[in-house]
Amino acid sequence: MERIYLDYAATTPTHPEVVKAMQPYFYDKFGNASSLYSFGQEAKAALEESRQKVADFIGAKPEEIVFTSGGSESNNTALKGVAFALRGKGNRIITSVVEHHAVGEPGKFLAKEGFEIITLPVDSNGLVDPDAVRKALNDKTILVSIMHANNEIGTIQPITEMGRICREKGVLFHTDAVQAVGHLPTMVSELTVDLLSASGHKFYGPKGVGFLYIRRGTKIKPLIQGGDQERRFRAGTENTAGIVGLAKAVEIAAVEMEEEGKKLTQLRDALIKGILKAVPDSRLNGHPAQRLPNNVNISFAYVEGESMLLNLDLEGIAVSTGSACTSSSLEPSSVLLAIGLPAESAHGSIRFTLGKWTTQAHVDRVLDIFPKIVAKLRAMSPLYPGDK
Amino acid sequence: MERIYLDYAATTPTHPEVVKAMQPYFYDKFGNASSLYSFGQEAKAALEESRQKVADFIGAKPEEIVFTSGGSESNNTALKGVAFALRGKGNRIITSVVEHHAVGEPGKFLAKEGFEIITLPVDSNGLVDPDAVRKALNDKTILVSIMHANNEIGTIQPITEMGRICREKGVLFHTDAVQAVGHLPTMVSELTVDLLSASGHKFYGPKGVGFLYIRRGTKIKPLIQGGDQERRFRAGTENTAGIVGLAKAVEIAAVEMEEEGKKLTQLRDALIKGILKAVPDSRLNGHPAQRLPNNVNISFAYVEGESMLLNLDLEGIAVSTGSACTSSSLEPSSVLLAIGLPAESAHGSIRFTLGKWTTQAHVDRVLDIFPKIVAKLRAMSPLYPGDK
Amino acid sequence: MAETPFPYSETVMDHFRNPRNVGVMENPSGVGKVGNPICGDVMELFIKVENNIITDTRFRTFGCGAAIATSSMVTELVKGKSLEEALKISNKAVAEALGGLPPIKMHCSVLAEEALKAAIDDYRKKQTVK
Amino acid sequence: MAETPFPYSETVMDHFRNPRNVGVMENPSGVGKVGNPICGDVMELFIKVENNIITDTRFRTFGCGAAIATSSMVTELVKGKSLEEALKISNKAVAEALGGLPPIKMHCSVLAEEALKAAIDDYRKKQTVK
Ligand SMILES: Cc1ncc(COP(=O)(O)O)c(C=O)c1O
Ligand SMILES: Cc1ncc(COP(=O)(O)O)c(C=O)c1O
Repeated sequence: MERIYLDYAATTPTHPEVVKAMQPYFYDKFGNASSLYSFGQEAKAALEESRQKVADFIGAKPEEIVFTSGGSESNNTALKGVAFALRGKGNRIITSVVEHHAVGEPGKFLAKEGFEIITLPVDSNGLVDPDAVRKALNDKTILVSIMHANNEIGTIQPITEMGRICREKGVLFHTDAVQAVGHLPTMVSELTVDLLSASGHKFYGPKGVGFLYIRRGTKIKPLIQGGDQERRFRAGTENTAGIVGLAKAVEIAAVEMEEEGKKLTQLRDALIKGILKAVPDSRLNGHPAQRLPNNVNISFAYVEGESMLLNLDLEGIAVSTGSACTSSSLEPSSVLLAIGLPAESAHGSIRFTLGKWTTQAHVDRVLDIFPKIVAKLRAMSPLYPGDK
Repeated sequence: MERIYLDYAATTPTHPEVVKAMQPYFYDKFGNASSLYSFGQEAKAALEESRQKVADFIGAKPEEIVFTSGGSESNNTALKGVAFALRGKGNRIITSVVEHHAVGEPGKFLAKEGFEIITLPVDSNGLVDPDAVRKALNDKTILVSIMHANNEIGTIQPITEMGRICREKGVLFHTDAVQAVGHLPTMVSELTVDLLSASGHKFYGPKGVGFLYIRRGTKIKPLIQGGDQERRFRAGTENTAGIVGLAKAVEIAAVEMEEEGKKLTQLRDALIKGILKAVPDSRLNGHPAQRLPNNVNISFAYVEGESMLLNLDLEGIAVSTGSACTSSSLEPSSVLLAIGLPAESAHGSIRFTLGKWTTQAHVDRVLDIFPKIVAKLRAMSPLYPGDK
Repeated sequence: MAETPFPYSETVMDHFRNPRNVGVMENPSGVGKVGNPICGDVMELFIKVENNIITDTRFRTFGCGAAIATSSMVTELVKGKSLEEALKISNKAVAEALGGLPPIKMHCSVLAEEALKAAIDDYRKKQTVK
Repeated sequence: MAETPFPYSETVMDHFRNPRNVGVMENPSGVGKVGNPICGDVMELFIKVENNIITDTRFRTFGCGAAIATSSMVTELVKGKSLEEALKISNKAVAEALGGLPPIKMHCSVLAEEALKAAIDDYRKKQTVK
């Protein structure tokens, strides 16, 4: 049985070319990039070349790129870093109800440390209203953090609009672009952001490496303090192999992203249309158009997500769900609740996320198998009113 | 010209077996370890197997091991994590003047946040006096953090003795064991520590991955907050390949560490004896016996470190120095100053650190070349009084 | 493909794939319905009782893999048992019969126990009413 | 081995490897000694002046690669120059002649400039005393 992976938003395979690019930096060119002798300088050269590639990709200067261990670290650095650096200036931080936990949890921590966290709502498509951002700004506001594209429902926020409002008011603006970088254009000047988080493994780079764009002049307290690496924004011996891999992923994205986006949009729409047609009582979650090219998130009445996921897995198809049953919190997805879904529908949601190696055949197979799975589960559901 | 790497304390090459062990987790078994379907579960299995190996190696339980991005993150998590978790209980943190910056800098940050940081001195061998720890403890003390082995001068601290004092008084004890793990026995029950930091690339594992041992029941605020990974002690998609590599490094260390230590001690002593004999006005820094098996740190009067390092590099030999000239701070090594070295001697120090692939031939070559380099530089030094 | 795709035992997976006694029972002696769609699981258990013995069972479940497997298992476990014996079946017994459950799924076995108790309760209430 | 082992230009490395005019001068016209061993660099510059022209130079330096290279370069640059011309040689000119220096090493070129000035000063003082 061919396994079909449709959870690219959770993580992507590391591109074989990325893996290849990393290899010399394990044993041959293994030096510490902070060392002055030749072993160190060849690592340093690779590091700075990688920084240049990443900077070019998002229209930044190399010195504005700080390599991190991934999206969560980037987000934590942005939030806590600005909070502790600007504590004297103000204490209000504005964010949204659909942020990833790696923004939400630092927010909770900061709330305990005396910061005021304003969590903006979203509409039924998952959009934050730029006007709500404007209204929430006051002279105590030190940071606005709104994600670029949502990891669950794929909704793309009007970042540029919000960025301009913040820039105008002189308030720092961070965007968690972990789901966007490598998939959508993310030029920082266009987005008008001061801070931008990304994670390698979400776009065919290695896990355990990401970056944070920090606009020149932005005040930030480093999260990981110690040595002089990364212009003192992030201590720790540089993960040269990982960083070279990340840069390779960026290089590949620069070439393939646009075409891939078109292909995935087609496959995505075929999958959405096919499922909504074949499965009654199903509804698409997230914005119908302003959504990631690879994201399909659908709720199915009367059935629970994990049981669908599990049946798909038995057929070799990997997906994800917003059901409580797959999280340790036993709460269904807060994003789905935030767009107004009743809890039982949130429990009955499935996210298919497509990627570089997804084909029409994969979509066809899902369309063949999945309706049967739902039908089987509905037949044993006490909530199901029967075929109408 | 054969390159001779004698800076294993800065970073080690990733062991070829480690590199090999990592490969399947890039493209084939790339799943997100938090995912429930088979792609995720095979990553999860690798992760938990790795955790078990690491736990076994230091005599801990698997649930006491938290994987991080390296030594700096581990140290920051330990210090800030305990500080923010126990802020209600007290505000004194005791550490030493020879700690790595990845302890010292978080200490400075915490001092600004209202914590009282006590920095204990060391003797001329670099040892912290356990009695000084005892005396510094008061009822406001929430944490003691003393490094296991020093990265510059190799001095090994009496961790067990200090650990027992802290345990007796009910104060948490952290040790930065980044230079010790994989090189010295580091059983946590013997050391009597509550927290222990390690970094993969210091013992032939990959860069960008490390761990923090957190003794069961220890209260700590995570540094990187977000998802439910690592039992909520550390958010972020797990770097499966890196973690598997780290575990492989631990496995190799378990087998080879003891023999390697013996071999390195011999080579180390041959190098120390040879240099002290061949180069007048040179002195060994650090403890003569209680030192890392691979560490040689010697000061040479009348000459500056970088110029020695550079001359060695021209001969293909990689070493490190405590001279200001190689750091961006323009201060010489604070560790060398702490053991009472005058600044000019600190500037004239060279650290040779040996490792798995160091041979007697390497030592011989250094002993052949290095005295000539010192002589050449002394001949052009205005400080040099001439041959006596 | 990995041997065990899910953090579930083989027995759980077997009952999930091929749940026993699924469906609605015509004229049941007792019905128990527990859980809440808001929490993500609802179980409906039907029993047929003859001479104080549970002779037949059916269930319908809205819920995760563990919820379906525990429902299936409990319907198997009680068949042929007296009501008193059936009431002694604890959630742990259900979980054990399934070869164990992940900790965060133990509540599913509790639900199965509760569904059974509710069904027996329902049967007894109907008896007293008569 | 990497092409450029150090973050130094080829010219810096050349002057570091083969420093020009190293040593002590017998009966110098002027000597300048600047820097501090505590800070990690000391330069001693000797000049021979004839008819207001620097005809010969020597130096000794305790310091890093850049310190040695800048000393060497400055001794080359001033040879054959009048004192007035020599005084116009700025630290930037020394750094430029070396093909540039890393930012944290620019202070070494400052030291070289200062050593030269001190040597010329010393020469001039000796002249007035005479
Ligand atoms: C003693 C000590 N602690 C902490 C660190 C930091 O480790 P890393 O660079 O892996 O973050 C190092 C090495 O740089 C070290 O030698
Ligand atoms: C939107 C978003 N932000 C942050 C993260 C965290 O990234 P990482 O797991 O690489 O730390 C993720 C993915 O998990 C994400 O989807």
